[in-house]
Amino acid sequence: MASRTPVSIIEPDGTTPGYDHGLSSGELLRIYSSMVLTRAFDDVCIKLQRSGRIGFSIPNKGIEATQVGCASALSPDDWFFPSYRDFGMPLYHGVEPVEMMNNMFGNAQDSARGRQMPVHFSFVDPIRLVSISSPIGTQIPQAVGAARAFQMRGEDHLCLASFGDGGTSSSGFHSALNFAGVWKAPVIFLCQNNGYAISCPTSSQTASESFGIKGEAYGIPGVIVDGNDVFAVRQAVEQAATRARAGLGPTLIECVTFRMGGHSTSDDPSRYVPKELMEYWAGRDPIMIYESVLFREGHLDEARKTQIAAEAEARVDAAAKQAAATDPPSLETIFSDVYEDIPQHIRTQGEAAFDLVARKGGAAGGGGEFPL
Amino acid sequence: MASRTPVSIIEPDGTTPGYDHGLSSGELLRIYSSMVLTRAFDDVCIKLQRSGRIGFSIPNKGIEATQVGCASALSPDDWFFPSYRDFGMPLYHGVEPVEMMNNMFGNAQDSARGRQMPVHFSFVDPIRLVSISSPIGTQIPQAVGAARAFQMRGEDHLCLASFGDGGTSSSGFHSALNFAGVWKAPVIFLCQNNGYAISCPTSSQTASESFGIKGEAYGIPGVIVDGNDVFAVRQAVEQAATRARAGLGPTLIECVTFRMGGHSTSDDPSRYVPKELMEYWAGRDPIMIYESVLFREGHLDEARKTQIAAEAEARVDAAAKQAAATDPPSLETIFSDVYEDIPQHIRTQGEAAFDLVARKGGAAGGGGEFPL
Amino acid sequence: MALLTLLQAINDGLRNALQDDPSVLVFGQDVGPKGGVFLATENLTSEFGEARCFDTPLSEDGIIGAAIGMAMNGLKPVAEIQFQDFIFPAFDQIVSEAAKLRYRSGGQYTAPMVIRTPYGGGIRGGLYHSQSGEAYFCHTPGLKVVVPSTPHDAKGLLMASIADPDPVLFLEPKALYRSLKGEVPSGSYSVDLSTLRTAREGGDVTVFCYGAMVPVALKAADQAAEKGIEVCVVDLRTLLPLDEEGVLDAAKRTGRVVILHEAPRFCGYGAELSALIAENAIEYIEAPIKRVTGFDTPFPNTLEHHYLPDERRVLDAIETTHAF
Amino acid sequence: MALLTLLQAINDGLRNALQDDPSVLVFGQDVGPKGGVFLATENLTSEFGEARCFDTPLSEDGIIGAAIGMAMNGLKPVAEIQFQDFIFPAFDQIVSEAAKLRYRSGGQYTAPMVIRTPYGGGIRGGLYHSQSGEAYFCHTPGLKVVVPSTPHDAKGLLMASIADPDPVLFLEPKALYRSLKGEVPSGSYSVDLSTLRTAREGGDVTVFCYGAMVPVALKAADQAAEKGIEVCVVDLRTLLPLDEEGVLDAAKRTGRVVILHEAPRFCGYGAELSALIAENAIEYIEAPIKRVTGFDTPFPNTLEHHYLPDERRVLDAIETTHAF
Ligand SMILES: Cc1ncc(C[n+]2csc(CCOP(=O)(O)OP(=O)(O)O)c2C)c(N)n1
Ligand SMILES: Cc1ncc(C[n+]2csc(CCOP(=O)(O)OP(=O)(O)O)c2C)c(N)n1
Ligand SMILES: [Mg+2]
Ligand SMILES: [Mg+2]
Repeated sequence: MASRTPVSIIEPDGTTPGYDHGLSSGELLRIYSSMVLTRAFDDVCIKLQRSGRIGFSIPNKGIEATQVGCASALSPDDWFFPSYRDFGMPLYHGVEPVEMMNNMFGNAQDSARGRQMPVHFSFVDPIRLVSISSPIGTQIPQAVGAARAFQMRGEDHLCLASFGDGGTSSSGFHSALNFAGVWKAPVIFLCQNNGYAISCPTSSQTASESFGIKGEAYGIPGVIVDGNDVFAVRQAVEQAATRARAGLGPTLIECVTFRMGGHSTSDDPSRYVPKELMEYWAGRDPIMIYESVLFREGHLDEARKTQIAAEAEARVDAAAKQAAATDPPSLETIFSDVYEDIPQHIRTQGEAAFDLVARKGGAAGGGGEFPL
Repeated sequence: MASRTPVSIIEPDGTTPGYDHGLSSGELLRIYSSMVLTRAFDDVCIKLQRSGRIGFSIPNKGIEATQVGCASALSPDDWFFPSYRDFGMPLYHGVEPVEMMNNMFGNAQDSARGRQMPVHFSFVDPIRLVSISSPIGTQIPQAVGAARAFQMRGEDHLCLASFGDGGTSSSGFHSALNFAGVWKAPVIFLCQNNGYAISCPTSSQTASESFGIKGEAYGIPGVIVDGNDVFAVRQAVEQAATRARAGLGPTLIECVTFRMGGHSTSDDPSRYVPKELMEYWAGRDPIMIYESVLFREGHLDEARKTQIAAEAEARVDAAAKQAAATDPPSLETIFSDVYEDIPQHIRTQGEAAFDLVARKGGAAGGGGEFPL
Repeated sequence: MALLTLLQAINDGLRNALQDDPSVLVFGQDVGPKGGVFLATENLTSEFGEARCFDTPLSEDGIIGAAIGMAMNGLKPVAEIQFQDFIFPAFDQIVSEAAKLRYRSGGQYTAPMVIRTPYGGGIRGGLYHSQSGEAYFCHTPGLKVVVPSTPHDAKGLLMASIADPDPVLFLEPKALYRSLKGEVPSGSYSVDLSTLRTAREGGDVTVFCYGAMVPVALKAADQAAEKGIEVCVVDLRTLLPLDEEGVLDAAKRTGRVVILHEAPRFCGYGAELSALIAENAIEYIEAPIKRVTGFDTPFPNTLEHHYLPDERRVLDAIETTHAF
Repeated sequence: MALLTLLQAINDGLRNALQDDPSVLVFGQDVGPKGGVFLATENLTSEFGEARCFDTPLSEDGIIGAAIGMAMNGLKPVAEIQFQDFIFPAFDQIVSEAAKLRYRSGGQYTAPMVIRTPYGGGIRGGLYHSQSGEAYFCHTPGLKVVVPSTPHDAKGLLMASIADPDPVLFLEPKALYRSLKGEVPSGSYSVDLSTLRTAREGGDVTVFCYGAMVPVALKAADQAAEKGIEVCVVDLRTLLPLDEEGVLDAAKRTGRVVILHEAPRFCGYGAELSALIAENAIEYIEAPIKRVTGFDTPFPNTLEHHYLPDERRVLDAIETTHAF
């Protein structure tokens, strides 16, 4: 059964009693830089939205340890079925900020060709980060199916399905965990319990004593960890990955963390999040917690810290500039990729649209504010 | 947490150590007669199907204790959201066999006006037995909603949602238990684990150690009982009902039992049920188990037993005769009850149909065999 | 009468319903303290308490499943689905259960309930916050489907839907939530279901539309009028059961028909309108029955203004139809 | 060539696909040892092993969700949904996911998969074992929808669907499973998607139909011929993407059209056919475009033979259309 209190590793003084991270300085700093880069990316996106340059973003602050800790325990050959809030996963694995910015701007270079809203990334290289879908829960059983493919071919890879506390209420969560249990599929279910589903606190989501315990219903081990402790997350994911690769089946990991901002740029959390809760979690900043280790072990000092922050900011700024300067997608992109080949009826509709533009000019650029 | 071995009460010698049923002879025999009547109803339906008089039935044998034990612990003011296999519930509460037979024949007297397949009952009197739906799992959240209505009005009633082992895999199971947990709704979830979902054994359904344990995922107590022991079922349902009426919320009860026949009259279980399993459960006949108590306590003797069986058979036979002699529903029934008032477009379609019959005669009576 | 946005009119309609009838309940994701992501349920929790207006878990299946049970047992649920795009996990509950309960129980059980949900484009919501799924539901006997296009109708149709004995899917054109204001009576009133509204008279071409496409049609009609073409704009308001007689009359009067909706063309709602006319009034029709619709592709994000029918496209269709 | 039932042809098609391509998997409820409730997958588990043909938990959402993931990652899932009526819990996965994955990922991820499911009436299955839900799916860009009506086409279309790079909903007319036999080549072959078949030539009236309604149309056509009316019967075979040119040609050739399906009329698939013709070939049309369909009610049980279109109704429509 899942332990009832979240496992944490990093003590306030930066020690990690009983835990040997076994990581080189370079590896430790890669994790750190990814967390910092994630925060910078988040920051810049929120500013871009505030200044009207992009339509929407999803605050990520406070959850960097969960995302990067998890990503760092997986291999680039594993498949990620992420949530829209998982900026840290692609960034850790070397996706360039500009590729993500292209999506934030929905421009012609966006891998999704400007068809999806911002924060709906899709990558195949350097990692398989499966095109993010908006409907909550749908991608969890897909991760199980993809994992079954690895299993059938006798491959050593696994799938990560990442979702929020709210996501556990979805049908997809239920069918995914149930199928994975029966199939002993190599999949890790990462539940990011960040306290809220938009404005709904966990108490309105479920009466279960934790999210980790939900594994019991499917014969799947459940683990609960401190999601602001990058080592705790990393360790849990590593152990789950070892289990999965050994053919022992899936694991459910609950990361207890907190969304240090609105649900999205359209949301005002002060309407519903008690101030004290915000303050409590502000004192548990995952980057600060991790810094205490790095400082203590001598991998980081103030100068290097400032440098890493500045580099991150510069990379993200440059990415934003480049993405902003890139053209929007061409009209043709509306009509392609519906099927492998464009069927006649869609071709006809496209030609009529081009013809109308030629005869009467293009459509007026739309406004419209996103509410959530 | 749910106990891992099913609770049973009745010993092989008919004693019930530590359990005081507190029931009068009349009450005990009402339970018994209902079980016998249920089996007779099942028997006759299967024969009617074999002889081509009705299209379909659902074998019920072996599950009488679960259904009648449960029904006997509830009041006629509670609402039943049953499964298609729950013949024992309406029969215990005084629904006349002929009313059920009208449904088996789909005749003009059928409360569902011949619109549904056999075994899809609907009653409002003497109990609320909510019109059975074929899709598995859909009615479970409905029971929670109806229970919430009782809760809002401060009424003392509860809802029973009854479903099979297969039903636990459905989306409805997940959302229902989750909502009920959060709402502390007065609802009892009765999972009839009869070993199979059509041909799929429980091992292909879930990897969880039991069905009762699934309550953990929703903060709902789970109870596992011997479903062939009418007192064990009755006790569990009584306790759950007391909890629910006291505002303490829902309970999940797993009744471990066995389907002593095919999934339906269209199914051949010898294709997939191991013989030994069938034999094991044949030795655990719920009616026999209960008889051991009644004989021991002197409520039943051979003569009375024969008489009860004969009466049950006679009632069911008479019901079948009456139902068979009743006309099919009129053509009008196709077009009514879609909405409270018949909208113009449906009225027009109906008139055209009547007109065509007048001009060219009726449609040829259909054949068609039901496969499952 | 107050001048309200469509969103305010809906909020007002919900408030009136909650006041009038203690069995009315409002619930869904974020509809409680937050007041809904669009603020349609703003202040209802504080005014009526958590028992009457509350949040649910993130499960559309659960929301609608529970609503059906409530409706059976004497409550009047008004459930919100945050975006119509997210209604599909509840598709089974709506199509197999709510819509069929009365029929399959011979009227013993019924599910009088309302499902409110914002639909359509105009907020740069991409594939999953922009869809117009009405056709998926209008093929379902037992369901009613309503789409308002003005603040007045939004409140009146909503209150009529809440009073209706059958399940109603109430589709709210999110593009119009705040973009137009109109006079809205205070207090309770209803606008009859299944009666269309002639939004503009005109003898040359008839445009059938609903929801967010009504203002688009009206603008195109104004532009057409400048070119001497008089356009009749019909706002259907209730898509199922449809005011078929009204549709046929309006089609016959001009003999030239343009059908307008945001959803993809193929098997869209417009197909039914066209087929209805081709089956019952083809003798009156003097030009091809044109459809101006979203493309048969998913809904794009950056280029949504090209995807959504606009005056340009509607006017072009009106002119072609008129010149035929 | 063997004389097979439609059901045997499907079983044979699955067997060929499993033999040809090791990435093909067959799964669903009861498809393993039992061989499916209709026996479409009979013996496949014993022939190919449990890894290739197996049972799943009772969750359509899980079946289709997992199939999508398999398809993304190199397998070729052929999932069975036991009855089309039970597909709705998977509606979200089909409509929001399988159909949109290629588009939303710019082609980086795709879901080439087949969902097989029996549809339609004729087995006294009542509300929930008789429905024809094709219109719910045909409004979904990104999906293909196929319906065979002969054993030959059933195998060929199924094999083409399995080879197709896009997700295909393969609707099997359960009424025809065992009711007719036909020549079926052994070994692998495919019948092109999106090409209709002219099942019978005739110059007076064109009947469009598919699946289980094809034999009904052919019988009605025979009866019409006795009265001197020559009917062209078009079996659409693929409903999405539709062979629109073929439809328009067939409509133009006679100028008189009857559309036939089991599903309810309102917003049914027939509406699209009618609208397509009314938009692109109205000049050729000489009579109202008639639809013969199921009624706009749920599917009844005892009276299903009155609900389902039969020769009587089709012939009546042919005569009316011809006489107009
Ligand atoms: C099926 C579905 N219903 C509703 C929504 C609207 N919605 C978007 S995000 C969200 C909350 C998700 O909460 P959680 O799973 O906890 O993830 P978090 O945003 O906290 O990371 C909701 C309700 C949706 N996207 N999909
Ligand atoms: C959503 C759905 N999927 C599939 C079916 C077909 N089906 C009918 S009964 C059944 C098995 C149900 O098993 P279980 O829940 O264990 O109940 P039991 O029949 O054993 O009482 C299945 C798969 C259905 N009715 N509904
Ligand atoms: Mg959350
Ligand atoms: Mg069972």
